[in-house]
Amino acid sequence: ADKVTLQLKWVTQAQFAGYYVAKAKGFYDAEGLDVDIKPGGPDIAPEQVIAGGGADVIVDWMGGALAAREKGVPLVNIAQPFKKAGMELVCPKDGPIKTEADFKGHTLGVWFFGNEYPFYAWMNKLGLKTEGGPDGVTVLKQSFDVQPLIQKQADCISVMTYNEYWQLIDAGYKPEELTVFNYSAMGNDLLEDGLYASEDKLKDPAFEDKMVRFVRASMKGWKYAVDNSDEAAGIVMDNGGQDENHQKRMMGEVAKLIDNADGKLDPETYERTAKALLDQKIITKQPSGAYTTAITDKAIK
Amino acid sequence: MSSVTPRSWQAVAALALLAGALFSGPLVTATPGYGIATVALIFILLLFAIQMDRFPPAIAATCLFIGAHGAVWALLHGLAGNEGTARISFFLLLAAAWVLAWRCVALLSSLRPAGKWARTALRLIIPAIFGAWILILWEAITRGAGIPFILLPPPSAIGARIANSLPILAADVRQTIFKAVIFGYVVGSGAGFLTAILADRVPFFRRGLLPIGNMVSALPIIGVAPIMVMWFGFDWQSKAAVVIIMTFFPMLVNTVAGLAASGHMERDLMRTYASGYWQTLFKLRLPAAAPFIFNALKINSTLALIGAIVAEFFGTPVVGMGFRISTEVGRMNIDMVWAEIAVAALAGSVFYGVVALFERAVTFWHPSVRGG
Amino acid sequence: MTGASPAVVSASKLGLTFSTNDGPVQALTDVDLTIGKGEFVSFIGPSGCGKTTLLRVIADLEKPTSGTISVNGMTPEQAREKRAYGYVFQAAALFPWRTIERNVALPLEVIGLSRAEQAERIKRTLDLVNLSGFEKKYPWQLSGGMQQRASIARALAFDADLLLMDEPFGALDEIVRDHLNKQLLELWERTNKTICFVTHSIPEAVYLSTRIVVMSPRPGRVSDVISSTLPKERPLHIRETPEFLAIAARVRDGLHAGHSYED
Amino acid sequence: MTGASPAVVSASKLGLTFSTNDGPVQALTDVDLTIGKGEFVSFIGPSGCGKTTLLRVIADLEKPTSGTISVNGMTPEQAREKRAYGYVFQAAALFPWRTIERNVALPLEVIGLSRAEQAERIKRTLDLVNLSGFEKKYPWQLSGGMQQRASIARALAFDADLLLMDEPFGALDEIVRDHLNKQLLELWERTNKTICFVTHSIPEAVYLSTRIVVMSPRPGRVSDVISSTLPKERPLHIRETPEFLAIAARVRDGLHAGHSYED
Amino acid sequence: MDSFRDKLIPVTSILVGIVVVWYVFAVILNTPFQRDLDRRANVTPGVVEFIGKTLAQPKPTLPAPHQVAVNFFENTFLRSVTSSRSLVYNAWVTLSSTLLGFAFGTALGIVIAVGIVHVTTLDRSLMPWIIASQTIPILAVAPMIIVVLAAIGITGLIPKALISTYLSFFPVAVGMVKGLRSPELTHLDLMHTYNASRAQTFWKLRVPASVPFLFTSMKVAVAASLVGAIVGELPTGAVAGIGAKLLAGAYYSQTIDIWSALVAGSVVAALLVMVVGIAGRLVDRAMGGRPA
Ligand SMILES: Nc1ncnc2c1ncn2[C@@H]1O[C@H](COP(=O)(O)OP(=O)(O)OP(=O)(O)O)[C@@H](O)[C@H]1O
Ligand SMILES: Nc1ncnc2c1ncn2[C@@H]1O[C@H](COP(=O)(O)OP(=O)(O)OP(=O)(O)O)[C@@H](O)[C@H]1O
Ligand SMILES: Cc1ncc(C[n+]2csc(CCO)c2C)c(N)n1
Ligand SMILES: [Mg+2]
Ligand SMILES: [Mg+2]
Repeated sequence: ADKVTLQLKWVTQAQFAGYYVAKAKGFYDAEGLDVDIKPGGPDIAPEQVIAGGGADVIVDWMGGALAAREKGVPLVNIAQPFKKAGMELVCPKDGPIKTEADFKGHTLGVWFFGNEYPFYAWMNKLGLKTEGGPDGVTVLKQSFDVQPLIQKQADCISVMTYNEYWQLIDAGYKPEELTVFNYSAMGNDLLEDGLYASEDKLKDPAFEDKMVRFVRASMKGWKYAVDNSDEAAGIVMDNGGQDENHQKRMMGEVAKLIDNADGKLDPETYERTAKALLDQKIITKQPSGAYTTAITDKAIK
Repeated sequence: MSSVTPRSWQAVAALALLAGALFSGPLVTATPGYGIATVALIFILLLFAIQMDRFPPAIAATCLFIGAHGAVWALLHGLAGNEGTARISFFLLLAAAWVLAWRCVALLSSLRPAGKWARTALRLIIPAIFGAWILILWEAITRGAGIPFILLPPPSAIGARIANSLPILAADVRQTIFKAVIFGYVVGSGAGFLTAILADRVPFFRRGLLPIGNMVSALPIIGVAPIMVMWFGFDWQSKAAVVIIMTFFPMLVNTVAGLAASGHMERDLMRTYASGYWQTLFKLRLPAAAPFIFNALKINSTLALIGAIVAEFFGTPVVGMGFRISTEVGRMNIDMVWAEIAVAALAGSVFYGVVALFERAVTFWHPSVRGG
Repeated sequence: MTGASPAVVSASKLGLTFSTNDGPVQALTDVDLTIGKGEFVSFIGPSGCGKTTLLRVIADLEKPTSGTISVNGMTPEQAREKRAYGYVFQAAALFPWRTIERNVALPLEVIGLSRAEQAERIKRTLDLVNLSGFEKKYPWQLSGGMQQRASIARALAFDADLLLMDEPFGALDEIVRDHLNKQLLELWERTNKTICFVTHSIPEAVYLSTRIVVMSPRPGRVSDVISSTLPKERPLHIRETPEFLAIAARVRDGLHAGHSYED
Repeated sequence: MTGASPAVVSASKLGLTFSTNDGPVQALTDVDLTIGKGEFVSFIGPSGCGKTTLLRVIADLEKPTSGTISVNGMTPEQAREKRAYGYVFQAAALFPWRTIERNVALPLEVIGLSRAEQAERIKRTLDLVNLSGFEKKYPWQLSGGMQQRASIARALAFDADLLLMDEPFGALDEIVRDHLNKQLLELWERTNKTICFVTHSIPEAVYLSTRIVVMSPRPGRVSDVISSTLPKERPLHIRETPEFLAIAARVRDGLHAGHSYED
Repeated sequence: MDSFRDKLIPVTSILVGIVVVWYVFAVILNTPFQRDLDRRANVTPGVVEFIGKTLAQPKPTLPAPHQVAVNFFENTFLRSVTSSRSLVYNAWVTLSSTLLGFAFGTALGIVIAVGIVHVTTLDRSLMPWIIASQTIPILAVAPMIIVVLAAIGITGLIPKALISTYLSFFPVAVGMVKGLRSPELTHLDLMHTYNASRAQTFWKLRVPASVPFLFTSMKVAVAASLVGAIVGELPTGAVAGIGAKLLAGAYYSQTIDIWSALVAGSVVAALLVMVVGIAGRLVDRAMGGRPA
């Protein structure tokens, strides 16, 4: 079988269930692939891993991928399993922030490490300065948990619909006690989990074919996971996921982002993402060739 | 007495590398012509190198210095526009130049100049050359082999980034070093020291506190940092708390060992004066412990920096060296990451150097300082 | 024996056994000794016979394993805490991080003298041992004999009523030694101190002492105690008088008896 | 002077100045000295006059700042590299982590003797200095004099042709000292070693030496060189002969001249 | 065993003290969140009930000692040691790379110290760069190291151990430079008179003289090595080990898990430091060390 190494962007969790399912259910085998799934972590940059030759394909957010492309690692989006973004900003209702107009002078928790672009794009749109002071907002680099809200260190914090949000619920907040600013709902979302491979390698037809098979099997995995979410969560647990209940819930939420599981990139969202990145000078020129629909076209007929 | 060593091995090695380079063809795939000048330059200097033992070391070292660095400059200069296409001969020439620079450093370290200034200059020049070559090799390899920028940028790019980002770097240094590191270092080292004294003074604590002090030793930053952020907020106080925990243990262990280091006869002498605990401590045991205590201060000077930076990976205001590093990694601005690392290394070295100077002044009597 | 004066040191059936990795070492056995106030007692005996150990027991630096000992009517520990004695160690034991003058100042700092008084005592005692001019040097910059003199100066500066001196003049030449002997005698007469003095030189012992304790080794014990019949006033040339030579001969005999080789 | 035999040590206009925190110290000036093969030369002089420094220069432990010196016709460094001499330091300098026998074995290990030969030499030299039975003890379990004897044993075990001894018998009593003096003389006669010997004892210097170098301080220099007229065969009682006493008197005069206080 | 009993009472009483303080802080720190909860739930419990609740939160700011103890006990003794949830298993994973890294680190530190003490060129040129190397924040470069090593085919235990090595060689190098230079000058002179080779002076004099410095440094190094092993677990996918437990705990705010992993780490650390300490004392004893 052909070997493929997949580097995830985060630790093993239902966020990546499709790949684990495809592997566990033998979808990869069926395509003649031997896939090695490498979990990520807070300080793994999949872009570096692929640049160093440690992976054939990575799960990445578009911001990071385009930035890396401009820095000489020619990443190409070959599929986009997540159609919608899962990131949102939540604020407790008993706090000072109820609407966008209340942000001024308050502290907001933001994830960095490449996840801060949607936030800055949004603030830009609102015309709010992010250097603190009474006329702007104070930005706190948030750890990847919900403590800043519980400790009242921030007035709002970033969460993923499929993960940290539920930790708040677990911590005793009721959904009706939280104000939610969902980036997708506001139209401020940037593309999240997509599959990226190296442009150079894609020129090789054999590799391209391998990717076609990989994407096909992966999307099949996603479809299965969406349809059998409890079983999928179980598979994630078998691969080192934590907290079964939580994974089940996560799978349910992730399913909402997957949509129809065709993995096709929506060019409109792509353009919006690229523009937002340009506006924030994360990248300096309009990217070209940063995505291809060839793979998904061949994979999903 | 050059009669003992026939010729320096470096010259022989350089010659061999050069021959290898000549046989393995052009330096880069793109422009085959480039490099002849470099080869010639190295070759001439090699002749010098071989004859070198005839010259006074100072002159030979100067020749080598100019030669090796001139050659490598030519090598790097020719690389512009040809990144990633260097061939084996390029690296052989690079190695040849390196070996000559090595010889240069060896010659320089054998010099024993009479003047105070010359000695000071040498003390600075030798590590500088050594360091310069780390950077040169890094530059030549990253650019020559075309290592992806986001894996490891060449030093020239990092230098440019430092020059362009001075205000940001300054703000980060202020946040991380002048607030978290210094406070944490002083309090952490102080606490380790006082705990050691307490344990020494009260046998009950000695038996009870030391095993528990050992447990503090490995509280991993990654485990502790989130907790500290929880307790002390996301600003510098929580980073200082992490630094305190990290620096506490080396000081505790070293002070305890140092307090046992004074001689028996000296302790007996203080007993004959019916000297109290504190007098014996200050007049005998602490001075005798000074080499150990300075050991801890030196180790802590680097630990404190690592601790503060790493702690900033967890929850910070949007300024600070650790914040910048983790953020810029996400933005693929690896040059900025290395710019911060370079600043950290510089700050750490200065910090360490200051501690080492104090050590020399305070423990001038210790054989390790007196005798070399 | 100057039985009338109160006993400064009084030992009875004193014994001390060190336990070492290869068995116990009897450093002292059955030592009975009383030293009165104002006496000058020399200890003499072959190397390893327990002289240093005995001095250390008096100074509470070593605990006896049998017998009893009192110093100034107290336990050695209490006496030490009252700063009853000054001690000159067999090796100089100077602190390398202190200059000579700061080394001499050490005990004075411990007992809390004023700066001025410290300075005065430092000057006086360094003069006495002929080290003026070396105040600012560090110990390793001094010759062996100079280091030893500095340590004597340190003990004299301490100025206790009981002086325990362990071969203080071992590393000094005859002339410095004569000089210091005279100085010590003068000091003793002037201040009525009690002095316990370990030496290897028979003439020195006879010249200085009111009593000479001869010790012998394995196990360490007192083999003879010789009271001097010399007058308190002792010019150097007393060392050629028959009386002097007679005492010296007796000491030498005692010493010989303690040695294993007779040749 | 035994001018005919080849010079083992030959110094001319030798000088050494230490620079210290408070100014330079002239430890040696203008020392001219030739020591022939098989000589036994004693150095005597007031404390701090440069005896140790001179020995250290010969041993290449200190570099002279002026003048020249050769040892066995070579530079001191070359001589040291040829292991031309054994050295007894003024302080015992035993390694605290080695037992006495391992301390004596140290130089033997360095020159790479077989275990058996090491054992033989250790036994012989420890016997010589009367330390049998203490082989397995650590230095701190020994008395001061015993430590010094161990260090003498260590130098003797090394068995070089030139022996540099810095007050080796300083901490020993008269009887051990006499014993070791005799042993040393015997060894010297038997092996035709050259010996440089620092001492503070005038009789010891006269008894042992073929020549006595009297030194005086500030600046350290040679003030007198006295050749002994005593025969090579020297029983202990030679020390009462008029010839002996005459030499001793001359040494004493030289010594007095070097001292500042005449009383 | 006597010394063991000597220690037992002080250690336990200090531990009891810590536990008491810990409870007090647990109540204090958990109070604000509990009050929020109660307010939102519209209940007003009595003092005792309230304190009880602060000590029984599922994700407390500061878990109460008994919560940690229960978690620790369950994860240590009630799980099969091969389960990835067993603390014993995770501690073993961390311990193995700690020990490997510590061995490398100690060896490297000694080699560097020996080089610095013996080769002037190294003394002059290397030290500043070693210092500089230590100021590089390990968490920032660890991922790159792991990537590079993975690219050349090195994975598994070694990359983690190398990070431990990186952190642990430095204390040893610094301490050993000091220690190897600490012999008395007369002792060096003595070896000089024998024209002892550098190797002989090294083995017979410098090494024994450096022993107190070595063991002190090794205590610090073994602790640093453990920290390195834990750090190294993160960028290697955090699949197993104490670091992985910490990380997983942190992501889900499972503070009790974090604390019991911390306790496990501390226990391992204390044991390692103690083992080094005992080894040091045995060596000292074997070298005729004089009891204090
Ligand atoms: N390392 C040093 N630095 C500075 N001065 C020194 C050093 N070593 C010795 N001296 C000085 O050199 C002089 C000669 O010292 P040396 O040790 O040779 O005397 P010595 O004749 O051996 O005396 P002693 O009989 O007391 O041992 C002394 O004044 C001493 O202070
Ligand atoms: N700490 C110790 N442990 C074990 N044995 C010891 C210790 N100190 C001394 N001894 C032994 O006790 C005996 C007496 O030693 P002490 O130092 O009292 O002799 P000394 O009479 O002072 O000899 P010297 O004239 O050589 O200084 C010696 O045999 C010595 O080996
Ligand atoms: C390196 C990295 N950090 C954070 C996120 C954002 N994110 C996505 S899921 C999640 C929390 C766990 O579900 C977070 C924080 C990311 N994608 N990559
Ligand atoms: Mg003694
Ligand atoms: Mg001397």
